[in-house]
Amino acid sequence: GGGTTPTVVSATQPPASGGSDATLKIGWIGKPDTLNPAYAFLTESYTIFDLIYSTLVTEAADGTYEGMLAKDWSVSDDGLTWTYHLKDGIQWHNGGPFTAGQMAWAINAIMKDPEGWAASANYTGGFKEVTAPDDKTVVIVTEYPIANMDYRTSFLYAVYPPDFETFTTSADLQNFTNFAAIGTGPFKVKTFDKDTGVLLLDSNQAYFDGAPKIGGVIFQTFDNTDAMIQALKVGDIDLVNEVPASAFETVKGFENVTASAIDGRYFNELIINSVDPNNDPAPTGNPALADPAVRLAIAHSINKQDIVEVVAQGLATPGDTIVPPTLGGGFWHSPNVKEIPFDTAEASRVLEDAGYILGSDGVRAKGDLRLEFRLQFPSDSAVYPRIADLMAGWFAQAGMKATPEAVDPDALVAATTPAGDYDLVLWGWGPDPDPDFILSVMTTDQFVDGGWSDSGYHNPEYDQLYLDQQQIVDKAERQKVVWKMQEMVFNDRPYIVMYYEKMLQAYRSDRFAGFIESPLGIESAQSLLNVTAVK
Amino acid sequence: MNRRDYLLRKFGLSIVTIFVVVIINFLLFRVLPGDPVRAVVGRNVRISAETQRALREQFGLDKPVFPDQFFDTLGQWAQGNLGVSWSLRRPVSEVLMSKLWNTVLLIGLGQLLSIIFGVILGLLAGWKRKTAIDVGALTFSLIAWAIPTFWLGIILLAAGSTWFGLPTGGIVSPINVGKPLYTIIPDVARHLILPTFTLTILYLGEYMLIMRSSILEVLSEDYILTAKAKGMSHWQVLWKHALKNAMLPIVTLIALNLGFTVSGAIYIETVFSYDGLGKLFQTALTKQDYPLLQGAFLLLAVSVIIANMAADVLYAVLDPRVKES
Amino acid sequence: MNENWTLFKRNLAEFWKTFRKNRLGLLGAFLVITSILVATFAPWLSPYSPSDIIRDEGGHGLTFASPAVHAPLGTDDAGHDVWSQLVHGARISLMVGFMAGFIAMFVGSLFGILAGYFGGAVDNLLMRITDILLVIPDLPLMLILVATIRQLDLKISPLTVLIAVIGLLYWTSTARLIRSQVLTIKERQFVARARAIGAGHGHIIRKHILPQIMPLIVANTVLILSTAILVESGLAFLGLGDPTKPSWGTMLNFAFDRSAVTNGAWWFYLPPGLAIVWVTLGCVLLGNVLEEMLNPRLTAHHLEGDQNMVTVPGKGVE
Amino acid sequence: MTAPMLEVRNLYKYFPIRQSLTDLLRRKPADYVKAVDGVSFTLERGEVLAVVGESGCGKTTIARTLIGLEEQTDGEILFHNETVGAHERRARAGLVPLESGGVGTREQQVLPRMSMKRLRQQAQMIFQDPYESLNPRATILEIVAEPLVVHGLARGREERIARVKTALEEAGLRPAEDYFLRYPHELSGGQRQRVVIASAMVLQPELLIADEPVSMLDVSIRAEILNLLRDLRQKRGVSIVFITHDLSTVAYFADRLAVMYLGRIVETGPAREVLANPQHPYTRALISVIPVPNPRQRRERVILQGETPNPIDLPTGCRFHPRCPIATAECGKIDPPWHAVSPTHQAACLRIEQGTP
Amino acid sequence: MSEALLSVRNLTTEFLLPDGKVARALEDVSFDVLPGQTVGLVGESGCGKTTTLMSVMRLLPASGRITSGRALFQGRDLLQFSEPQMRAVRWKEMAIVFQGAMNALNPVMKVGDQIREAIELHNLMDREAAEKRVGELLEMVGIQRARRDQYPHQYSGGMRQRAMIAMALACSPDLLFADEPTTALDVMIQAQVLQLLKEIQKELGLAIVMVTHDLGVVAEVCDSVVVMYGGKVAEYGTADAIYNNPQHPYTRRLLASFPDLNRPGDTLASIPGTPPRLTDLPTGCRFHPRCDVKVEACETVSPPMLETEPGHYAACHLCQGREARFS
Ligand SMILES: Nc1ncnc2c1ncn2[C@@H]1O[C@H](COP(=O)(O)OP(=O)(O)OP(=O)(O)O)[C@@H](O)[C@H]1O
Ligand SMILES: Nc1ncnc2c1ncn2[C@@H]1O[C@H](COP(=O)(O)OP(=O)(O)OP(=O)(O)O)[C@@H](O)[C@H]1O
Ligand SMILES: [Mg+2]
Ligand SMILES: [Mg+2]
Repeated sequence: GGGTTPTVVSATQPPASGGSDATLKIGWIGKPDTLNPAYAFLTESYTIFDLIYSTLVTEAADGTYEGMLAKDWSVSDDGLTWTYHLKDGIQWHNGGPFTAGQMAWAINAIMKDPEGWAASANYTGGFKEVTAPDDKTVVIVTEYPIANMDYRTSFLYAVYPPDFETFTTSADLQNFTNFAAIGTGPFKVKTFDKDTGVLLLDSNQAYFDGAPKIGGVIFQTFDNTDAMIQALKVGDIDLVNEVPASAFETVKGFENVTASAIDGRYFNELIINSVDPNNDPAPTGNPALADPAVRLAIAHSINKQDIVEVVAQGLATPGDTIVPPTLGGGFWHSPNVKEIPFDTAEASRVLEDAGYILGSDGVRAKGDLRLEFRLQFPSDSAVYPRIADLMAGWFAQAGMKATPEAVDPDALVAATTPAGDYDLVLWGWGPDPDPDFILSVMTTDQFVDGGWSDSGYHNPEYDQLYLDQQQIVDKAERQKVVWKMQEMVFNDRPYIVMYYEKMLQAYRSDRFAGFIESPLGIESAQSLLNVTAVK
Repeated sequence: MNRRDYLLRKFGLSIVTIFVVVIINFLLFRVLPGDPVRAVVGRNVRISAETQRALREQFGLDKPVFPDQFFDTLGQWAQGNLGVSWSLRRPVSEVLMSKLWNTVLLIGLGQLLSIIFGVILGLLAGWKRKTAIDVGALTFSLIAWAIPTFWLGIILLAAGSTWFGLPTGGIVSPINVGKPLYTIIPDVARHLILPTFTLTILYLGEYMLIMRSSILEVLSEDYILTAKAKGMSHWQVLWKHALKNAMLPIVTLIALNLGFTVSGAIYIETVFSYDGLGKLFQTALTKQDYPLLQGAFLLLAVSVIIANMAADVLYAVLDPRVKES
Repeated sequence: MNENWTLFKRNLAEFWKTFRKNRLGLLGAFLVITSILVATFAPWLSPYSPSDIIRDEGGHGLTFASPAVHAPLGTDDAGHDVWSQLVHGARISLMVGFMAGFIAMFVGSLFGILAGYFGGAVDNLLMRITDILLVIPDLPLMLILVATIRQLDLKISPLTVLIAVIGLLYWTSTARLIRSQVLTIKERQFVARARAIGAGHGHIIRKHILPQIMPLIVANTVLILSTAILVESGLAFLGLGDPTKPSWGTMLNFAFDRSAVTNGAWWFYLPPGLAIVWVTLGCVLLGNVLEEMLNPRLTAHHLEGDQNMVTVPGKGVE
Repeated sequence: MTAPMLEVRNLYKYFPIRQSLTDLLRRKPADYVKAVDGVSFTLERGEVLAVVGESGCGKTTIARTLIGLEEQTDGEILFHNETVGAHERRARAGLVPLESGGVGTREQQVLPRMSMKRLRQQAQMIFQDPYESLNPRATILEIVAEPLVVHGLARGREERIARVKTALEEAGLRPAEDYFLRYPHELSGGQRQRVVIASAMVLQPELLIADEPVSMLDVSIRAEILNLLRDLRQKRGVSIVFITHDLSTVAYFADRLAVMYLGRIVETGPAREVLANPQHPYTRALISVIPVPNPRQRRERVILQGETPNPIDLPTGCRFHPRCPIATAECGKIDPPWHAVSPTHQAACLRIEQGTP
Repeated sequence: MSEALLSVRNLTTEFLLPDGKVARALEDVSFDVLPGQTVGLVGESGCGKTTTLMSVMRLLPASGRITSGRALFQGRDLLQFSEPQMRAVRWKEMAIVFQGAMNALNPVMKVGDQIREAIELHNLMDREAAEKRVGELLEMVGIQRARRDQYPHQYSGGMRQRAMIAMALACSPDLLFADEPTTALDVMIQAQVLQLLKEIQKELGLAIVMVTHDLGVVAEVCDSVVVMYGGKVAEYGTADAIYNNPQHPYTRRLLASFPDLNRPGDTLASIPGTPPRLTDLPTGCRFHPRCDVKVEACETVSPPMLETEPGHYAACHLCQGREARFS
């Protein structure tokens, strides 16, 4: 442990005031089920939180962290005490002054009732004490050094204490929808219609970092992407935060519409059954999959580029490790892995060398081990069947037989964890900005009922590294460990990451300008604070 | 068997049917080995195993299916409490009610139009058998029957939005949400055009076909000849003697159709993103939101059963012959 | 036996004689037969395998290529040849439709015959079951059933689940129809005569009931087939098909999900629908004609023909 | 004295009426249609017994019960002194209260029993409607051979065809081969009724039960069929129970006559005698309304007003009294016993006993 | 015969069969109906009795065509009428009781309303008077007034038949067609209905054309008789002449095949063979294939209608008489 003390100074300058009344209309699929950060699970809710609430620290467009409520912050040398100094002039949406005590109260509330604050409780794990020595200072004391403190504090929202003080039971708190949320963010809730999902946000003219230059934002829920895109085309809405890949080309062709494709965090992987044969219940995957040669051959038999081009319509990048390059602006992604080239001849050779002989039916076998696999995927996606089709074709060239099979997602969860009743599965992840979560997915601990591990990857060394990286406050040190872990997964291949999806968004360039294209999305607070109406 | 007996029996059957639906409704969702909580959660990084356990408890899934869950659920249903939707986090009954009227509006309008035009066309086609009207109407209804609902919807959607600039989905333009009534009504009407048209076309053919064969049958009856022999003109015969007799089978069909219309609504509402029960059902299914799904199914089934019951009553009132043999 | 063969030939010839005259029936038969042929010879009719990806010279997948770019029907969102998918989809759609239809027909006929012939308690039980099934909204029930069975993970293929569910839910109308028919046949004198001779139930059902309702069953089966195909396409459209074995409904599901409408890719969403209409219309036409042949409504009704009735010379124009 | 070929003793056939739910809940006793209510008669070998009466009086029911299509509620049917009937299910009938006071139970039979199957080889039925009693999808060969097949009687195809041929030719369809492969709809009504008769005769039965065999036929064809039946009886000595509502044919055909009213026989005797000297007022009315095909012989007719009472609530006393032109108060109270007009001719009417019919 | 109420002359009616053939159901049918008289139409099933009535009423099914002839009703030719003219005549001047009248009542309409409808249709009287008349009519046919509000299914078969008769009399027509009014009925009910018709005729003085194949019924009620065979009139004369002095072999055989209680014991004479198929009519006399006294001419020459004695006509080569000439 130990090392330098990083201090980040807020880089944002207070912008010149003087916005317009123009309201930005955003169309999306889905809608927030709650505006209560204690118990919100849908990403839509978090998109709104980003706009209405503030946190001590926030992720910047480049993946680094910058102060939001905090003007600056520092950590003690033992890595256990974090001190945040707040900015001046912060007000609640209702005009009341915001104090450090309220921030401390909000964090303490989570620590006291982790069940009620189920959605945030993860972020306060290891917190010992949170205090406000004065109106402008928040101090967080932790039990052990916490490596990803910035990430964590970027999810600890400054909620308005009077709204949250009254709950006596966790269930009451959970059922509170808070649709008239009060925060300190750049936008404030005007109305929310539960049935139609239409959410009206007004600009917060008193926002401490300078008011937005637009009058407000409306979120409109669509049930169907066609309708949404049509609405964008005719100008009923100004922004679509998720354009389906299949329509992206068309949208790009629209007049007065700018479509952006930015590298995102979502990736799709091929899961190879790596469950410990001694596991209880015993896995039923094809035992040949445990053979590194077979895994290598599989890796050689996946044409990631082709998948990207055909299935993802070019709107993705071929992937390698489980930490996408967008995390931390590329900071966490290991540059050290060497891509396995698509080469079915090579795959054949690898298998041949390992003793798998081509049978008359075109399937290789070594003794009882036939290279014949189930290739399952969740049935609710239109992408996986196509990948599976392609893959089965390539596998066949290498003498392996994969039978695509669509399975209900629910059943697929049951089949993978902890039953281990599968061979190959196609699935995807949308990791958090910090690598911690996605690394946890590969730990042995997670291969339990309700856990996140589906590959059944079990590697004591990896597990140890995972625990280590959690406490390395020094970013550079932690980076080394995180890289190492990615490389282990890449080489052992419980997952073969196929591609990283791009975030596809579009907006009316004839109406608004100034969007910041970043993995945070053009509808993020940073971006919207920068947006101006086009006259 | 007199009329009262007939109705009593139908009523009894309705009760039994509702009971069967309730049982199916309950059982179907409990035979699943999978973890519904996991299904709701999906691959959501924010929900720890801890939280999942809490959820399971909250949904009552930690108790044995029988008798605890069964009687708990039954008791709640009996009180009109359909539980809380997992995905929407709102009471199921509230969600259902908010969508019910949309569907009633769509189906009601579609059925009304198709009944009116279907009956008129069927009457004309039957009366003027083998003429151009008849052949045209017949061809139309056969084709309408053969077209998959959702495909017709897709085509009308594509055509309507490209050529007529009609909205591609929803029930009201999002911009108009919360606006005064005079802005909303024309907007809603515009949104209704395509789905209603689809629904009308689909059922028009069926009503026409039934009305046609019904009127053909009636017009072949001896009492029609009697009426004609009395010196009545064709219109008089049709109006006074044929129509009522021919309408009798339609009444039953309308009620039965309600069930199928609800089915059709699932397709149509899906295609047109129309915010009604059908769409809700479909979403609940994909999200595996069991309380919502159960509630929706119960509502759909019970309303169809009640509609059927109503048709039976109506039939008994209309037809003096109702006397089960 | 020789006589039987003669009779069969004669009956067939008679059937053909009446059938031949019916143009709509011929059209129906043509539609159905062509689709069966297409399904049978799918591999020979399609230039590609449905999972082949069509690529340009640079090896890039041609997605949403219009028929002008890639004949004959363009490509879908993943660069598959739509025509090949359509032709292979015929196999799945027809297979599911036909199997489900036959199950429905079998169950329906069995229920109908048993209920109608034996009456009493058997009838009561079977018909109450039918009544109940009849009012439960079918599509929601099917959706729930299919979804649930799928989740049970019983290791049966999704198509089998689909077939079973459709087949086991769509027999009610057949059962009622057959039952009412059996009820009238049972009361006819030749059945009483057979009983008076001393024939047993088996003999009566086989020799007297079945031959009477067989044509009805056939006509009804053809109609049920069309329903089954429609229902299959609907379920597949709602995402309950087997994406690894795409039927026409699955194709439409893909088309709709992957914004074919937005992309203006009419060649992706029009043909599968037309194919469905092709088959179902064929079945409906055929079924209607068979039904008509069963109970011909030769006599016109009483309001017809007034104008032409009197052709006596010298009759003034009205 | 040898036993008569067929003897019917006190035959009852009640059809239960489906009760309404409300009645069922109130435990109202079940109602019955008393279709046959205590009928007895005998039939000798080679004899023709005509049963006449208005519609609904129970004629068909008797026929159906005789042939085992219905199970009697009470009473015995003896064929060559052996009882017949579906004994196995008799217990169920034990609950039916009979009009005559008793309940429909049967004591253990002491007489030997005859199986239904054997009876059906020896007794055959001819139905009213020749258009309806032939399976439209079976060929004539199949139809006529069916009894042989059902009873497994003909050995081999050759024999079967031979027997069918004989039967068809006997019924006047010559040459029989022409008809083998025809369907019923290719025959005229008269020919069809001949086929029916042929299929009834193919087993060479001793008893024919003919339920209005000619009423559906045109007058000109009617005569052919009646003549055919008469020939069969003379040549083969079959006995015939001839059911009709047309008294005028009776005179040609029947040896004896039984007149039925509301489930009972009210008068029986040699056909000629009864027609010439009817005793029961109902028989008289019936005879008087027979249209005579000669305008010079228009007669005084006794036209009974109203319609036959329904056989559920039978009138008390003599069941004919509400419509009887000569009824007295007594008739409403006393169920008339049999009165012997001659040794072979009986009638059930109080007024005959009083000497003023 | 100018005083005739209805004179049918050379009526020819054809049916277009579905297979394109033409069935000539009536050919050259002529007869008269005098006011207050009952005419019987007899013949085997399918000989064209119903078709005759329907042709006169112009109520043939769509495939029917009246191709020639006249139907003079009170001197006016019905066949020259327009459809609206015809409608005015129907029921008001001539009414019909259909074959199988059981089903001729609308099942969902009260019986009384159906009768009243006929009266109101022809604007004969106001509602109240019409209502009164309905009661009278029902009583006349022996149905209690109170039952006017019942539906047909609540009536017995005989009652329905009588209600039909009441309905036919509603507008006091001059001519009543009764198409086998008793065939479906029981002997006793049949007698009741026949008695009723006779009484009504006596009372109201209307003419009746009665179709039946029961020779007994005809003898019972008819003044004159038309015997039809295969769509043609075989013999036509007074009832007495037909029964006691039949000229046509067909009439004779028909009479002989009818059982007569007064002549028991004889074997019944039957007419072998079947009636001619209309699409496949024999040449010459239509009866010749079944005739036992036929001569050569019968097979080739269609016999003309001969007047064997005044008012008695027969179409047979074996008959003597002058050729009939209907005015
Ligand atoms: N299966 C049955 N169930 C109930 N009632 C019946 C049944 N069969 C006959 N009846 C009734 O029994 C009575 C006698 O009927 P049956 O058929 O024996 O009369 P019938 O003398 O043959 O009359 P018809 O001359 O009309 O043929 C009738 O009232 C009839 O309604
Ligand atoms: N709509 C029709 N189409 C074709 N042929 C018909 C039609 N109606 C009647 N016929 C034929 O015309 C002939 C005369 O029929 P009609 O009904 O007048 O006979 P009918 O003497 O009344 O016989 P029945 O005594 O059976 O009532 C029959 O041969 C019949 O087959
Ligand atoms: Mg009978
Ligand atoms: Mg007739």
